[in-house]
Amino acid sequence: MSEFASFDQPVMMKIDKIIDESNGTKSFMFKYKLDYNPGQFIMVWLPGVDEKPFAVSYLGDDFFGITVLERGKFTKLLHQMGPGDRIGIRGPFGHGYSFPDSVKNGKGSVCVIGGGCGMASVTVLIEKLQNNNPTILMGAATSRSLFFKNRYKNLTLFTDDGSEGIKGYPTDVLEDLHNKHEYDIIYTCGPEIMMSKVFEFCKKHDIQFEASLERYMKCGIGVCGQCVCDGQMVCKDGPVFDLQALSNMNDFGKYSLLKSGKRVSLQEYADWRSC
Amino acid sequence: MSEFASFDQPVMMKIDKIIDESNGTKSFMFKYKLDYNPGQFIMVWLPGVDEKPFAVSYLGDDFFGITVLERGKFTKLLHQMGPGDRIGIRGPFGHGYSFPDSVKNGKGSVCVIGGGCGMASVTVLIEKLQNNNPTILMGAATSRSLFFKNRYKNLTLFTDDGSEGIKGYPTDVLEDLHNKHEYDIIYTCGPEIMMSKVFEFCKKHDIQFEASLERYMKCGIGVCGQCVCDGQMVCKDGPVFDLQALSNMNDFGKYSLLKSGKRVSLQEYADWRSC
Amino acid sequence: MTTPSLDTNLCGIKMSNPTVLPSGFLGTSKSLLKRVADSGVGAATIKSVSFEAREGHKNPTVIPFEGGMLNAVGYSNPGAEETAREFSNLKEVPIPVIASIIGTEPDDFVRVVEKLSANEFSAIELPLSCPHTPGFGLLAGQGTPESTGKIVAAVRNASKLPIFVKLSPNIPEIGNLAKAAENAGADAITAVNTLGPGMIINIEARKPVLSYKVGGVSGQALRPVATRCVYDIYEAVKIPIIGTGGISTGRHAIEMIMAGATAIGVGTAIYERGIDVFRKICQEMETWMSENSYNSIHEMIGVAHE
Amino acid sequence: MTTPSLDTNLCGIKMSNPTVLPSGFLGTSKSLLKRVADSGVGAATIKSVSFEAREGHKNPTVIPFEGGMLNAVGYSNPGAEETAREFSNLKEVPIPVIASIIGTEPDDFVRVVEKLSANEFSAIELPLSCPHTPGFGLLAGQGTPESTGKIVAAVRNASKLPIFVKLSPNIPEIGNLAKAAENAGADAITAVNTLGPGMIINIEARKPVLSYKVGGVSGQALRPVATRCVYDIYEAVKIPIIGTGGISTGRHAIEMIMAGATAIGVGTAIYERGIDVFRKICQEMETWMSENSYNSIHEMIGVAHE
Ligand SMILES: Cc1cc2nc3c(=O)[nH]c(=O)nc-3n(C[C@H](O)[C@H](O)[C@H](O)COP(=O)(O)OP(=O)(O)OC[C@H]3O[C@@H](n4cnc5c(N)ncnc54)[C@H](O)[C@@H]3O)c2cc1C
Ligand SMILES: Cc1cc2nc3c(=O)[nH]c(=O)nc-3n(C[C@H](O)[C@H](O)[C@H](O)COP(=O)(O)OP(=O)(O)OC[C@H]3O[C@@H](n4cnc5c(N)ncnc54)[C@H](O)[C@@H]3O)c2cc1C
Ligand SMILES: Cc1cc2nc3c(=O)[nH]c(=O)nc-3n(C[C@H](O)[C@H](O)[C@H](O)COP(=O)(O)O)c2cc1C
Ligand SMILES: Cc1cc2nc3c(=O)[nH]c(=O)nc-3n(C[C@H](O)[C@H](O)[C@H](O)COP(=O)(O)O)c2cc1C
Ligand code: FES
Ligand code: FES
Repeated sequence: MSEFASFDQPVMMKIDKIIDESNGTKSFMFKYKLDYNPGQFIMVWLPGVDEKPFAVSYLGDDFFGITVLERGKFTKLLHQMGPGDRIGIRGPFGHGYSFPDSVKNGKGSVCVIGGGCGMASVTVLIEKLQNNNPTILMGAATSRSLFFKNRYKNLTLFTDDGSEGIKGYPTDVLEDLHNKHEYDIIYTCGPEIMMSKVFEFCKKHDIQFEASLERYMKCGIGVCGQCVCDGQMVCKDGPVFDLQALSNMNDFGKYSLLKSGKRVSLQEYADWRSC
Repeated sequence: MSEFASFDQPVMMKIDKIIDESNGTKSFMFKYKLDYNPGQFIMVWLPGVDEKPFAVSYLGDDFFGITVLERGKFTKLLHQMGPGDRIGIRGPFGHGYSFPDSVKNGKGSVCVIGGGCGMASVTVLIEKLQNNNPTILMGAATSRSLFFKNRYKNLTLFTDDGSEGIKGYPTDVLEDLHNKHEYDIIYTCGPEIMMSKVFEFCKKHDIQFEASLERYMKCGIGVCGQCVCDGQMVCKDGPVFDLQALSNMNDFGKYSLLKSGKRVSLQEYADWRSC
Repeated sequence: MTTPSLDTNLCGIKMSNPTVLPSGFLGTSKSLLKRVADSGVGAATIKSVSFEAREGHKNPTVIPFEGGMLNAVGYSNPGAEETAREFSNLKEVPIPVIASIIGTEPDDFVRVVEKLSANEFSAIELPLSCPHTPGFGLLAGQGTPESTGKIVAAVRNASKLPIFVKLSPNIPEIGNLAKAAENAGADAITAVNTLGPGMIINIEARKPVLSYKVGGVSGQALRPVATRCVYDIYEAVKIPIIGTGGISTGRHAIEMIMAGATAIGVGTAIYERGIDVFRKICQEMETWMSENSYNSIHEMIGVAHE
Repeated sequence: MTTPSLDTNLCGIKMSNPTVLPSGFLGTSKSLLKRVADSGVGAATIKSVSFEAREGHKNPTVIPFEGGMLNAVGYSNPGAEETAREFSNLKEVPIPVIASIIGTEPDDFVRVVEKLSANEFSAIELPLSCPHTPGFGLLAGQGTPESTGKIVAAVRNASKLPIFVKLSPNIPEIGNLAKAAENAGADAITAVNTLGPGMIINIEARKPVLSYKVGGVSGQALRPVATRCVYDIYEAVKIPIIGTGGISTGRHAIEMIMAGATAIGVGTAIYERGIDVFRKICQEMETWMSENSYNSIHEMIGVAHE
């Protein structure tokens, strides 16, 4: 069952097991080998329904998993599936996080910030950075939507409403943490408004920075132009971009394309995506 | 100019030089590497004219040549070409002569018999068998159509009309030669009537035997069925067959297909081919 | 787990597996049909035969490219009388053999059918769909419902054998055409013939490679279009379909069956995988079927429509 | 030896090389047009735009296969007004930009043309040939000489820009259709749009992979058919042709030019060779041209007809 490692067309994979991560969030585990670099994404196909991009949140030599928050019709159907059911997976696609010399072999001071279900995209990264003993910050709107909170011990939780962990945003404490740890690099995935705050912070303090962007995707392979962010195709050139690249992307933190291709504010985009 | 070694589609190759082999026979030399085993064939394309199979008669690390008797419209046009002109070549195709253990490393007694322009098909073979010091017999209708007569020193010539060498057929002397040399294997390419005589001789004396058959070809790649000889595709399974295979081929020495696919006697086939 | 069965029943013709040798591949002689039978094919079609002998187009007539193959053989064949002679005593071939018959007018088809009436063919195939031979198929206007209906009706009158009508992938409303064939008495649809035509130019020669300049496209380039044609035809008619076009693996064969095919043609893949391709495809189908709990071909036909 | 020139003049539009980004690839925003220009393309076409915004079909909409790609994006676009806004100030893009305009009735096309009239497009392309979007192209009956003539005439009245008409490879008599476009006032023919449609079924899912089930075939599977279409059109009309379909190397580009194309579209090859494919193709063309003693594109156009 593990003869594949990456695929152009969807491969129907049996769900091996399902983990309840939190109320409304489930992880789906597959016994397949996947040649995956943290930050890349896969396209998940429910035949007859739709196809959407997801990050890989669990990765081993012969298994992997994704973590999905129930939000709309697609994720609802996914949440109704059980072990033994099959879903289509193609990928992995895009470029993941990079590991500059400054963080290699456990040297270098690292901070990872996950926001909302963007946390799913940073877990495999965190595990790869284990020897760096990174600062891990995780934020969510409320206690209910926090997941992976027990996966790492050195983890600081934030909720907007204070229902768990510290009340507020992970970005609130960055200044203090950086004074203490003198970060060489900060990695982040989460709402773009959060990521752009971290971006500004890194720019100001001359810290290396990598962020994983989210755009509505169609082809996933760099031909259709749907996922464009200022001349960059998020599916192919990204989804991870560094400080340098993001500095040239005026749309970052501001605009995204609806399914029709209409370029709108991130707020309007988020409203459309959430339904 | 030598980046190719075998090709599905015709590659236009510049004629490097032309050798006059005899009155009516020319060799065309090309400065290209060709991954060729003796007995295989290539398809030669004259754009806008036709495409025909030929054996390779000269072979080096970065050159090869074919030898062509002027017979009809196609070979006439080919004979009119000069150095620098380009012709299309695809291949090589088919299976060539094999080298059983009995003839490896220069041990083993070998006889090679070429008849008519079948001689073009055995030259690369003869060179590969150099260490075996093979008996070489060459036959032609008349002195004019003999070529390669000076290419090998240990060579016995025959003409039907006695205009050069011994008057008669190479097969006339086989019995005597075999008594003296006790051949392990006889290779031959020439008119099928000649080859079937050698075949009978080898069968009777239990000598290994390989012959290169000629059939009218279309695809050259084993799909169209035009070159069939009793369930075998000469272009793909052959053109070289051994004694065992030929024993199961009732059409060998008897029938061949015209361009329409009509199965006729070899005589009727030869009459059609020669015009 | 029991081995799944590949047994196929194609309008009464019993086959040990669904693979069919399509017309134009190796079907020039009885000896080659035996060879193909030894290679595991379920049924075989002879090279298309016209009443008179034809030499076809000049070489090059067949040329591979990255997406499959281009051909303009031009229906070379020895004519009906010679064909009757070559394929006498068909019992020697241990599989069903299909006669592919071509002509310009309905009468031409009937004359060939009559010449072959003493041979033991299992079915008659009418390729009304060649895209590159003047006087035949699309170039003779045979790709319309009217013309197809007329030819099928004429042959229906002249023979009791099952009639397969072979359609072109170039026809936009292929379902309507299949329906016309069914209404006129066809027993099965072969879908599809080659696509296009296409052209390959050698840029050093500044000339098309095929002597006829253009040729029909077969092989993997054709496969998605062929699959869609079978899918459309399956929704339009009740008679079985021989799905043909670009099949070279067991997965491709099953895909075509799920689109609606009862049997599947395998031609160009002979070049890619050798004459043993039939046995290989059958083995791949068996393996997949047992891994996925299918017991018979029948359970898979048309399931992509559910 | 002097470097050969790739300069191309396409009905008055000056291009530094003959490569064109076809509609539907990356043409969603001005920023991407700049990126493609940086990658060496000669001219670029925007994603087809209708008067009203369209979301297109559901995912999956694009799927690669061994012979190229299948797509049924379904003409998603933000509508004419948004498009006029996105592509304002086109001077920022250092190459000619072509507006691809779609509609159902002739009037629909005209309304879009009017909305875009203030933008600095270099030409208008009318794709009357999509095989998989209800209400447009072939599914709206636009692939006939009559319908093509009407739409071109209406747009001719509404704009002074050069008009390119994009044809389908599915049309048997493609020369006649090109002729009808020329007679109605078209300035160039884009040949071709995607083929088929085709279908790919996932056999474990027992379902077509594309949500729309069928999609147009592009890439190498399409190339020989596209080349033949360009060859046929070249014999039928005097206006230049943008040859499109499966081109991914300099050799392919030259083949298409020898068939009769003045410029060449490169779409699916972006997937195979990356966005730099335009620069790569141009380099390969230059190398081949100097080795074979051609100095300009012009010397090669249509020479396969000699
Ligand atoms: C590469 C990639 C992979 C993805 N993979 C997955 C996946 O595997 N599974 C999945 O379900 N989704 C995935 N997504 C979707 C993506 O994570 C979500 O769309 C996005 O994070 C919003 O999620 P949400 O609605 O839960 O966030 P929200 O609930 O809107 O916000 C989450 C948290 O972000 C922080 N935040 C929000 N606003 C601000 C602000 N103004 N300033 C500072 N901090 C703020 C807060 O801590 C907040 O609690 C992926 C996205 C990307 C880019
Ligand atoms: C693999 C292959 C490659 C080929 N390559 C070439 C090629 O490179 N160039 C080319 O021009 N052609 C080629 N041919 C064509 C082929 O050699 C000729 O079609 C065939 O040999 C007849 O040639 P001919 O007309 O010159 O022979 P003929 O002149 O008919 O006969 C030649 C000689 O064969 C012997 N012979 C003839 N009849 C008998 C008999 N009854 N008994 C005993 N001996 C007899 C005699 O010595 C006679 O002189 C090839 C054929 C094959 C199979
Ligand atoms: C070399 C060649 C010859 C063919 N000759 C015929 C023919 O005589 N009659 C016919 O009906 N189809 C003919 N065809 C079409 C095939 O039967 C078949 O429909 C087509 O090749 C698609 O199948 P494939 O992709 O498996 O090859 C020919 C195809 C090729 C490549
Ligand atoms: C994903 C995708 C989207 C396309 N969208 C359009 C479109 O909106 N308008 C159009 O005229 N053609 C569209 N096409 C067709 C292309 O413009 C082009 O004609 C075709 O792909 C053949 O070229 P290629 O083989 O180089 O890709 C699309 C093709 C693809 C693959
Ligand atoms: S989703 Fe198509 S280019 Fe990124
Ligand atoms: S020439 Fe076609 S099979 Fe041999």
